[in-house]
Amino acid sequence: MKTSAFIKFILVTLITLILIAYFDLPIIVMIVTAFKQRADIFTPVPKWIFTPTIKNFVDIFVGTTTMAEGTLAIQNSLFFVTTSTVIAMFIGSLAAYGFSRFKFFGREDLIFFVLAQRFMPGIVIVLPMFVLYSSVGLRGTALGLILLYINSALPFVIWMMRSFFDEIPREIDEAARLDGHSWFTIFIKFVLPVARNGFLATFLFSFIFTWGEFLFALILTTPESWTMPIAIVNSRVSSEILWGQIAAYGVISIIPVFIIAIALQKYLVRGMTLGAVK
Amino acid sequence: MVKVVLENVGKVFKGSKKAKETVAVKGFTAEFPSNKVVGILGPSGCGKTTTLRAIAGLDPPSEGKIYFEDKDVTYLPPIERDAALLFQFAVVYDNMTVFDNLAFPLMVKNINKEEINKRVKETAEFLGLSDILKKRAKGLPASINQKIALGRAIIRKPKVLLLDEPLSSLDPESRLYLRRELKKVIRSMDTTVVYVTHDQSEAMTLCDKIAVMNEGKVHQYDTPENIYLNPATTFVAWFIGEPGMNLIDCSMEASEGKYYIKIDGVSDVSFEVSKWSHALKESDKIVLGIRPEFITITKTYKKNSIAGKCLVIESFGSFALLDILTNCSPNNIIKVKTPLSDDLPKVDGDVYLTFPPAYIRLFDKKSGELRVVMTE
Amino acid sequence: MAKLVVENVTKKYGPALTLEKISFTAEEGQITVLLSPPNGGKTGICKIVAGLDEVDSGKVYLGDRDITDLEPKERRVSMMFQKLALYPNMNVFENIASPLKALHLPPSEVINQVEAIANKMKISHTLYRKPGTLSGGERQRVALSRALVKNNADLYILDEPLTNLDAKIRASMRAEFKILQKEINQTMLYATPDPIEALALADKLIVLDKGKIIQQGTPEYIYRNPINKFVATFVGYYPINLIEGSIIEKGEKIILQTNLFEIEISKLRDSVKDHINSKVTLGLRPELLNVVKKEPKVQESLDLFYIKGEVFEFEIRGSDTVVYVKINDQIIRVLESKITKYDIGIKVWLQFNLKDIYLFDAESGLLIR
Amino acid sequence: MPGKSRLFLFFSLAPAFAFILFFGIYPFLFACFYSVRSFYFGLNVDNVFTAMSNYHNSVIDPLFQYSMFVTFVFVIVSVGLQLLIGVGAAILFSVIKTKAFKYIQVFLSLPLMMPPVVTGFLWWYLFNTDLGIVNYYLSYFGIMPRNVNLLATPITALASIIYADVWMWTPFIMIVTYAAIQSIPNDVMEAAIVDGAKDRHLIRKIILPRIKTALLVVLLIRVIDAFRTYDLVYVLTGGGPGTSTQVASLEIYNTAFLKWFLGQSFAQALMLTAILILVGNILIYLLRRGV
Repeated sequence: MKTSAFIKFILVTLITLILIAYFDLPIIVMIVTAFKQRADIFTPVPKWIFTPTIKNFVDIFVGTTTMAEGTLAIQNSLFFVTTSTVIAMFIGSLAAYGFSRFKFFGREDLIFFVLAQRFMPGIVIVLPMFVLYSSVGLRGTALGLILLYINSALPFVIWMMRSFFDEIPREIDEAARLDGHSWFTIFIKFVLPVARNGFLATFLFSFIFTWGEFLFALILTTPESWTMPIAIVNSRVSSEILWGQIAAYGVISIIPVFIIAIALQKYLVRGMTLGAVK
Repeated sequence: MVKVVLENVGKVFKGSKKAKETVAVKGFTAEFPSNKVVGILGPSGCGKTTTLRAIAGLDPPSEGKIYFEDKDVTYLPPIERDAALLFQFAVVYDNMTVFDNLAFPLMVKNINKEEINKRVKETAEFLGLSDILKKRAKGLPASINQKIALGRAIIRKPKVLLLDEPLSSLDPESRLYLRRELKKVIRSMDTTVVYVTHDQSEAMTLCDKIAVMNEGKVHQYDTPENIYLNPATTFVAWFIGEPGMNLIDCSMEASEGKYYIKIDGVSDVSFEVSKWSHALKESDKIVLGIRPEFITITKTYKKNSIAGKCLVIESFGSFALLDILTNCSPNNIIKVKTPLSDDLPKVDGDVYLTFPPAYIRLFDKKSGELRVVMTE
Repeated sequence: MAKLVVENVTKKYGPALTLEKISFTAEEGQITVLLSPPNGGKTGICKIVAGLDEVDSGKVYLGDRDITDLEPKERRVSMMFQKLALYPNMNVFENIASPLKALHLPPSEVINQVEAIANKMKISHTLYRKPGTLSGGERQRVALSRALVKNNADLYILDEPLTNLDAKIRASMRAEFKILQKEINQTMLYATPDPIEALALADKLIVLDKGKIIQQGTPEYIYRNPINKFVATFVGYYPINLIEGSIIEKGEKIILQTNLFEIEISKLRDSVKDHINSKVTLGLRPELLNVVKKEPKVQESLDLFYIKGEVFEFEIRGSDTVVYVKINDQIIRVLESKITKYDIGIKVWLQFNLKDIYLFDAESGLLIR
Repeated sequence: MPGKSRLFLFFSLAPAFAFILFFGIYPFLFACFYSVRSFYFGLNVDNVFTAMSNYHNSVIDPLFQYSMFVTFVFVIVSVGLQLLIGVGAAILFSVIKTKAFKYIQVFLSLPLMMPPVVTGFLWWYLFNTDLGIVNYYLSYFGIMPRNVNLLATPITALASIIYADVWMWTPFIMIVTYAAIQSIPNDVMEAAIVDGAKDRHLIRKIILPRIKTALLVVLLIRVIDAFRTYDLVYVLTGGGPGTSTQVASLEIYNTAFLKWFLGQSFAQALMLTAILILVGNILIYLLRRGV
């Protein structure tokens, strides 16, 4: 019995290490590169020991190089993503609550219709919007992108929040109604606080997805409204590839996401499958 | 045919950030004789299932030893114990047919097809499952599911059969039939049965001996009759019976060389206990226990009776359950169970309760242990 | 406090359940108990009266007000839910205070009222804890307090308030509840699936099945005169035993013939005279049967019957024993108010009295006597 | 439903549906309408009804045909590998009964939390001939000469994309599958163990039949997302070398923004949508049948 436990321990450790190495080593390489000086990057043999520097980060923000738009892109991303996620959360939760608590004709079809939106190829939506935005002058504006981001977050928010609301016993609402509260009060004061964790998880997942969005931003933004992903892609055009700064960009863009991921462990599966698997 | 011996078995669940460390079972020592049915009875969370799982080998105990006959099995995996376990909610493998369900324990042992066929047929016949062997085991009624699970347990002729509330999730009708089925199985097999339940009627009906547990401790391990008549602790007294014993605070007084028990708060009622005074002397406080069905109730005063007022009458056709308000402590309501007659008191009417001494049990208040069985 | 009148209420709840023409009255200051097996329609009625579900047709009056189409908060009713529906994010105080806050009472008033009810229900010590940390019994009391704190209510609806409790605690809560009801003296509508609870608590009992009212009356009356086989089986400590048979006339005698036994029931001539030569169902209450182990000599009196059978199974319940006696493949339940053990398969005699038998029409199921 | 409740229901759903109607339905109808016209954006070409010719021209266009082929290869190989590795690892961790997975799952989830563009760049860097550690270590261990540019030949470029995609999405399948296995009632696993089942019986007879549904959901999500893949390919190879890794989304983008022929790009986008709907429905059908 002792030996089999030992073998098991070795086996588990081995597999765990291999998996972590496989999935996290590339990220570690990126982080390491972000702290390397130019000379340490351009070596034929990967250098693991070097003097770290934060010059790459400084360059992005202070703008001593061609990547002067860095600060702006970060600002844009934060603004677009936060605004659209907050609004989508509000609108989406409200709709999810309606779906969860009321039975009405055609409800199931409507819910399915909402889900179908999630799987619509982005290119089908963005090309017509490109034409429309061009004609009404919304192309390159914050408003145009935020509206589209709200829309693309909505199906996810509605499905996630509905699955959380469905878990809250209906009797809570009924009791509050008998106590004499209005529907809106019940939603805000009685139901949302109970779904607090789910709300937070949905918010953060929604944030992550919008944060990494590329296609819409690529087609609909102008340099003034570039988001982080677009700024990163466009930095490649310059004559010399600034690996260090790109890596620093990458590190900055994954920081919020990593914090969120660690905070969200419990909801990981649910967020990734729209609540289909808990 | 093995006896199961538990030696000082204890189980502690390690604490984590959220949950504190909990002691589920402590110092469980008992011998479960072979070919007998032993019950482990207690309220939910008392440690009975933990004990059963330790015997099955699913979670080894954190201390103590478990023997099957003379073999120490404390840390053996379930496969090597030859014990079968039936869960509260019948487990059927619902992606398989009933036949495959029954065959599963044999199939995993690589027994040849003919032998499997033969034994599945036998078992199905025995339990009355022959007609549905080819059906998929999904969506069958709970009672059939439990039969299938029972079939899976007995098909490999285990030495020890462990039952974890197998009947409690069934409706009364199927419970009756499955209980008979169980008895049939138990009688036809050479097996030691451990039956875990929170339902005292199941335990009293099925078991040769019962271990009553609460909060991880065994309070009494005895025959059903003794548990009902002479509960070893106040917990057993309260827990067994529907409703359980009335427990009333008393004190002992000496007068003219004789010893008497007096009920606190009631001045004129006393019982002579000189015969047992030595057993009671160490206790500063005594609890008198008496079952509701043994109390005599009258509308007129009788000597040595407790006066009270009838608060509630719950009538059940052939008998009634009365809540009588008295001056007794700690709980001033005494429950009385009496046959229905035209002579029943009215609600709010005055009544008098007489305790026949032969049915009085005296407990130590502090430890809760039984001290005296008053027999005349 | 007001009288509740439900008039011809009809409501379809999906394929499994439709409330059909429900009419009843809950008198002022009484407990009216709705009793039905699970999914029999009692929760639907509670919700309709509370205003959580709408009627398809029919009217609901409370006192002299027609409340059929009012919002729940306009009805002056209070309800306790089977699942308790405590607000998990609020502490006990906030839970109980919720109905008062909706009335926009001044804070000092809210505090006074909440503390008063908490004292009465013995939960003062839990006021600042979250419901999740309370025991089952305490949670029950909090829910009850929240329902009772609304003292402007005309009607208190309690939907299976004890169902989720442990059997041991349920029995003691039952008595406590009865005492409480006497004290507050309000109109109450109480739903339960448990006939024992219903018999113990009801001033008026309404028996429902599959969305229809089967019988209403006092508990004693319904117990003694069940209108049909369903009520006889359902309302009682144990289900009644039903035996198929027919009534025939042999010369002067009237005989009840079943495939288990034949008994003479000439004395019941008056009540059964319309049913001679027709099929009937005999009902025997388990608590009115006895098991005799020794063979009886001759029939001691004409009204006492002995039927031979064998013990199929028995079951000890508290201080009672349920004996299952098998006669010609039919199993008859007998409740004995003592603990007795039986050997399976031994011969016994079932003893019962002529005056204790029920007869139902086999087809319609209605009580003959 | 009483008036106030009806009103609340309306106001709860209205904003969300206003969005979905405008940003979901309008573009779709717009695309349908112009997919049958010779619609060039900003170019001086007559915008006239051309019936199905946009569709017809797309179908016979070897570039579009090839892009669909590449997309299918990508979806099948990539999702197939992800399933194999992901499910395998999840089962392994479940069977050896270790809590380790719970603790490392957050580290495993990092790749799929990263913005896809960053992932693309990261792998572009790692596959770089001169600086990337992939080439360095592969040649260090003698598997491949140092100076091979993996992203420069059609086969290795596609393989590199697939490799990056597998890296990114395998954790998703692993984590979901593991959760699905954990949600199998303990009773069932324990009953099987007490019945004497060995690991292979547990996997074949208990675990696999019970995670089928979850696997199908995962497959549905993955397949549809893989069909739409855009960003990773855009950054990693840009469709090259030549057009060898030009997946459908990229091809449609090029039709729109290189040729400015929006009419045809709509037709292509709608055909991609049709394929998605078809594949999605097949999977949903399997799901509903409760395989």
